Amino acid sequence: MAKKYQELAIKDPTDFLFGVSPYPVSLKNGLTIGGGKVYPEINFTLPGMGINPETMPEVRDQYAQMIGDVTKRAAELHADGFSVEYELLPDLTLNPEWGAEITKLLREKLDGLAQNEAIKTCLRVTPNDIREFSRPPLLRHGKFVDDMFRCFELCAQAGADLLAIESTGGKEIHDDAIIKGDLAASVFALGILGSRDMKFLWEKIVSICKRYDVIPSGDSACGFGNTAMVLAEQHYIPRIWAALIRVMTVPRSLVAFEEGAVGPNKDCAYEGVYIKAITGAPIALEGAEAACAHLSPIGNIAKAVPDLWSNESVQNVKLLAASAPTVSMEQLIYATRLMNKAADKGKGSALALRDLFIDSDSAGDVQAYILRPDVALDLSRQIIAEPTAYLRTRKAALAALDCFRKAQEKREITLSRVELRWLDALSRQADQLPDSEEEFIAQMRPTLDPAKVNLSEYDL
Amino acid sequence: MAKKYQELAIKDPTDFLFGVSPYPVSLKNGLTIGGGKVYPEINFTLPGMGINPETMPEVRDQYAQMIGDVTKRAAELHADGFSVEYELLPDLTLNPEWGAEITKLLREKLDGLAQNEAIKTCLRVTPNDIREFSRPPLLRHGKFVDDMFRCFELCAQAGADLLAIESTGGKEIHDDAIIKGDLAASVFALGILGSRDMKFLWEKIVSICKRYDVIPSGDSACGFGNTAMVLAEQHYIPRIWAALIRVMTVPRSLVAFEEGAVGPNKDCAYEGVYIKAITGAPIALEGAEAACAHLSPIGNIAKAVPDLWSNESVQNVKLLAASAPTVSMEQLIYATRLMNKAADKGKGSALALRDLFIDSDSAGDVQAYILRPDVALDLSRQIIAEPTAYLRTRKAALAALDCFRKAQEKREITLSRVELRWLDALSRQADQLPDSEEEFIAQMRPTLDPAKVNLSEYDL
Amino acid sequence: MNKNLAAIYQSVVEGESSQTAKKVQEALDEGINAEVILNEGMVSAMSEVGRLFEQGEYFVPEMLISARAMQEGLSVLKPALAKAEVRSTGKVVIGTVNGDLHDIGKNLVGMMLEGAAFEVIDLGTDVPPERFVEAIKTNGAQIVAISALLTTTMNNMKGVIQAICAAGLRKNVKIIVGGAPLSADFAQSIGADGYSADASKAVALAKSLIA
Amino acid sequence: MNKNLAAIYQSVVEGESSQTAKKVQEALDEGINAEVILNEGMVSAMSEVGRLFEQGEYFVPEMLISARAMQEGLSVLKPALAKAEVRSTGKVVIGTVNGDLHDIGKNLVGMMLEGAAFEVIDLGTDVPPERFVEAIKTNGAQIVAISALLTTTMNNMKGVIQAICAAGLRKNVKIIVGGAPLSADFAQSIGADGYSADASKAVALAKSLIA
Ligand code: B12
Ligand code: B12
Ligand code: SF4
Ligand code: SF4
Ligand SMILES: [Zn+2]
Ligand SMILES: [Zn+2]
Ligand SMILES: [Zn+2]
Repeated sequence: MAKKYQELAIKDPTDFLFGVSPYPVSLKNGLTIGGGKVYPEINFTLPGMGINPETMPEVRDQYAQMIGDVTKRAAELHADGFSVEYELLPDLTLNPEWGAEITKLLREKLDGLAQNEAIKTCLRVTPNDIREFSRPPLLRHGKFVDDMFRCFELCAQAGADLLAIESTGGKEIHDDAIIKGDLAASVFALGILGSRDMKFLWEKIVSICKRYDVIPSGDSACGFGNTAMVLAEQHYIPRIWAALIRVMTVPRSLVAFEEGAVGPNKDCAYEGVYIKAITGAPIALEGAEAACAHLSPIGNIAKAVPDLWSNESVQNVKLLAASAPTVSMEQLIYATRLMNKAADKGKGSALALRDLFIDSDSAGDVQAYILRPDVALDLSRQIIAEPTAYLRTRKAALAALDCFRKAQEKREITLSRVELRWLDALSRQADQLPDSEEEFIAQMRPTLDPAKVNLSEYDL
Repeated sequence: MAKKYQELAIKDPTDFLFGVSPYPVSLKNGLTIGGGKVYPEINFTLPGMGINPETMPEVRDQYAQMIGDVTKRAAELHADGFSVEYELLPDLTLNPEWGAEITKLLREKLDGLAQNEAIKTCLRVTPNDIREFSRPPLLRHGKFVDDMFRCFELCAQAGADLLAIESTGGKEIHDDAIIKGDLAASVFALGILGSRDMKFLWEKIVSICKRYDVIPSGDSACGFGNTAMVLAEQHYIPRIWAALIRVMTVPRSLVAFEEGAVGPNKDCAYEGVYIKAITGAPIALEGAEAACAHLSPIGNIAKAVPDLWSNESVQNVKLLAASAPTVSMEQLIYATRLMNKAADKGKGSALALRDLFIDSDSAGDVQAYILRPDVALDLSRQIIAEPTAYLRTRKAALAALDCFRKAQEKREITLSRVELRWLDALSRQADQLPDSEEEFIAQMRPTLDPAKVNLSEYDL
Repeated sequence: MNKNLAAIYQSVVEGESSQTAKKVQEALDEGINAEVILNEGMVSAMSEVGRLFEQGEYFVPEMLISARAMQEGLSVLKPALAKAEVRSTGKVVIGTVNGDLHDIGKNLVGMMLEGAAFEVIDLGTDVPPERFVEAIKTNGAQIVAISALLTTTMNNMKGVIQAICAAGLRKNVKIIVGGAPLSADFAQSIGADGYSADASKAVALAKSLIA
Repeated sequence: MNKNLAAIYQSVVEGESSQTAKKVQEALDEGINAEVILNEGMVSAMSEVGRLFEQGEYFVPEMLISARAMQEGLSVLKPALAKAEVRSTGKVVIGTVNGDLHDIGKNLVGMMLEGAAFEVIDLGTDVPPERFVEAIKTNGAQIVAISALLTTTMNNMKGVIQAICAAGLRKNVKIIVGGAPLSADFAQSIGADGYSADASKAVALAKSLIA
């Protein structure tokens, strides 16, 4: 039963703050996310090694060691709660029993911790979107689809508190769109293909969650927005183009919430800032402490409004002090302690710290600028004023481009000559997007390579 | 010409703040440390590999890659200045030509950066105290002493801006003292042996610095204070004992400044907080962003008063995003940007952020408590009221123990039953320390094993 | 420089394909030698594009547009070039290792290699060892380029190299590898001939290996 | 429990050496069997100390004091024990690898092994491979424990293992390694039999290897 978001859950920038969200999420054990505190969300992954029947004992050992290390450090530093994200690796989703086995192992360790140390924890499990192992992706049937959903079910049974995914519908044409600077193709991938696939996918995920009494948390547009950010960071595409793509991912990721997701949204989904403004759901985010997983121009500003604060991911290698996951855990605890200490002193103090986070980055990069709470509120308002995913995505593009231009005029950001050239070029492309979705689809159809994308998977 | 510190350079806790010190240090290129901004200080080291004539080409490649990576990232994130600490590995001091060759390589890269990107940098070079390769250590003559000083000279010539060391005089008996909880032996190692060796050593280092127009920066009591902290972190010794040792390292490390060091003091020297209060010299410190090198209970509070902010060290391994040194660089830039943004908004804003750093950790661990600016000022005042290193060290012990007791009464910290038992036991030991240095030496003499320590190396 | 040659050069740099085709035809009509058109008009334009990219003036999208202009020009030029026999720098088989679907990095490497006049055979993602072996045989490639982005698939590169050895092709090809979790050390440990951290360096590497 | 045995037990737990010596003598005078005094009075007291340490009630300094009390008691007991022939759990040669002066971790491992009734031969720091080999030969050790704290010395452990192999002693001993920059993977890669991340686990490891 699709919800429709027509007004913002957060209206005033001074209510837009780390640790508090209008609709907090409470777990069975009483841990509340978005209810006043920011908790760490720790992620970890295997070091260089394969996953197969022979290595599975070692895979288990690795996960047991990692969860052991991070829970030990959390207890030593008196953490009062934290979340663990277990983001599966493809082989663990391709073999759902393996994925579930590791879920169970993590669950048991966290339950032990709750007993011995009275630390409340949350376990987020994120199976992979393995549907793209068939090319063009088969999104609605076939072995990969079946295994993926079975993986969700088994992991729910094995003890996940939250389920999440980073789904990739539409990505089969979006990668090229990024690389070519093709705005229309990006809008088509996000506003038409991705959004339709999200609807299909999240209906299913939400029903699985209902069946097993697990929380449907959210879906990151990582394959779109972060791919662009990483490419911009390597100077392959303009930063302004990556920023624009980020804003355009909002309507797509919102679909999960329309279908029943409630948060906390995924860490790597920077569009979460907009999702929080629109839905009021709590969100995870990541920044400086996630540099281990990707470099970014938004290390501090991402701390402005999260409810969980994550390291994205780190492989289990030994650093000089301890294992890399232990090091990440310690860093996340210090980062969140600071925020919570500010909140303890009152809202004024929290807002002052938030503003330091914002001012640290927002003028330096347009990708940081669009994460400013006031900017996100303004753009979110314009986006949800539109009725459909396509029109919202088109509006996201137009409004963001307009916003960049004004920000440059107000000298809130400084775009280089080259970036300004791109601003003009992208605006020209955006202005040509038609009002009518049908017209747009008809325009796009002939440009698509059937070897790459199968439109019937999107009811087209 | 020994200086004598008899009053505090910083008297008021509200003048005790990150980024500003009464006596800033300016480099030839104009970079000023302690003049209003906190700069990152990045450290890095080799991954698992040996150093010998065959591997030297690879060693060079490694350092070239690391300095290349971190300077690239600093430029991309628009850092406006930073310091690099090159802490030698023993083989690089044992072969001073190798140590100097790497210094030169780093210098050239930093000079290139200054030209191309107008980023001002600082190169701190820290040869090793290799005198302990002879057991008992030969501190004043012999091949190791000669090579060590030659290494200082060659590195100065090769382009160091700052010279530093983490010297170990007295450590040959202090390790045991830590492990046994033997306060008298610790006072003897720090207040008598260590301080005497520092006087000898720093006279020499300062004269080398004068000769080559390089800045003598400081000497960390890492082998004493951090060894204890790491052991406390592993539950081998009580935290209160580690905190006490930290305070007792102050008179020893102060000797470098009496002999002419001017800062910025070494990153791992947490006694630097006291050194800054007493001497007014800028200091480097490290915390959450140095978790890669050692876990600690002081990740945030260490941010209260530094002038350089360091990652301590990280080996050149690949993380998911980039090399570990690149990741550290990014993290340090975000951490310092936040502090500098607060400073830009005025002293009130900087003090508010400083207080959040303090409140984050100070109640949770007595080792954090003693880094509180007000506590450090109070204890520093009592320490320098005494005339000699021995009496200062004894006073450090008495005053710190008294301070712990009062803090517990005021409920500013919460010592466990076991820690309180230790507080009493340590106090009993401290109360027995005689007024007279000669008497104390006479008491200690028979307890010392001549196979471990050679008193004649200390003019005893 | 001849007016038409200059126009070709500029149209490639600016990515105006139709202009390129037109001017190439005019130059041919004018009687300019096909190889001169190729080298002075187009190849040198593409190196200018590379320079603009390194300088931050161009991004990948602009490079792609210039590359297309060059293609258009080439198709006009081809007949005239037929006998002159233009040699490619070398043949490269490229792919992402089995189990891994990340391909953007690999695509960029492929694109840059093409820009440097390598002939690139792209096997796509999730490529099993046999397909690499087969492609080397069919195409007589001198270089195999393998990409992996996951810590759980990077070890599969070893399998590819073993398959190449087993097929007796190891001495025919140079093997280069890349992807975020890799390092030069790792590359050496699995027996690859080279590693590079980004696409531009990959081109230099490929060139140096077959020099 | 016998009053004297109880007093011995308590004096060891509380680390009152002179009391231990005195009570051991009284127990002997009372005619209690030496092995009973050893096991019920002292060895069980040391395991209580171990438990208190694991619980956070004791730190290393307290453990050392209890260990000394046990030593004092033992010296009184020794003559009576002579014929009973108390076997040590095993012989361990321990040292920090050449080039490395860090010894605190190694010392703690040695201490804990002694606590678990291993006989420990400590070679100190900066120990060249030959000295390890020699010590194995002279002492007939079953276990060699090697420590390294530097990334530049961890590889020297391989040299020690090679020297042990070269001396034909590899099958006589189990080799365990540790130190901050190491990992289980690394230990395996250099051919060690075991790795542990801390001193308590090192004891369990040593026991399991010679069980
Ligand atoms: C974009 C991205 C995706 C996209 C991929 C889009 C695509 N078509 O490729 C999507 C969303 C689909 C995706 C999926 C997944 N991803 Co992903 N992804 C990334 C991300 C953010 C960027 C990769 C990228 O494209 N970079 C840009 C390109 C230009 O850089 P590059 O790939 O490094 O390539 C350059 C060099 O390495 C080199 N190079 C590359 N190949 C070669 C080859 C040769 C021969 C040479 C010489 C050089 C060379 O040159 C290139 C150009 O300069 C990385 C993060 C990161 N830090 O890398 C994670 C990352 C690789 N992904 C990760 C994960 C976990 C996944 C998923 C399992 C997530 C999930 N929950 O489903 C799936 C797995 C899919 C699969 N089966 O492979 C993890 C890997 C963790 C691990 N254990 O290894 C990473 C590290 C992110 C993280 N969590 O930290 N991902
Ligand atoms: C204390 C210390 C020192 C003291 C050493 C005191 C001593 N007598 O040992 C002093 C100050 C002298 C020192 C000197 C140096 N150090 Co130091 N040191 C440390 C520090 C802070 C703690 C080490 C320690 O004692 N830990 C406490 C013990 C209990 O833990 P542990 O050693 O890990 O041991 C435990 C386990 O590992 C295990 N274990 C250990 N050995 C074994 C063996 C076996 C068989 C088993 C089963 C288990 C096992 O059990 C132990 C108990 O639980 C570490 C930081 C760190 N994170 O480890 C740096 C560190 C190791 N040092 C470092 C450096 C660089 C140096 C110097 C070069 C510094 C300088 N500028 O001079 C010199 C080199 C001296 C030399 N030639 O070896 C670096 C190493 C970097 C690198 N590339 O490898 C580190 C990592 C610090 C950093 N910068 O990040 N150091
Ligand atoms: S980059 Fe991070 S967030 Fe994005 S898909 Fe990969 S793992 Fe997920
Ligand atoms: S621990 Fe850090 S600071 Fe201390 S001696 Fe070693 S390297 Fe230096
Ligand atoms: Zn993530
Ligand atoms: Zn240090
Ligand atoms: Zn350091």
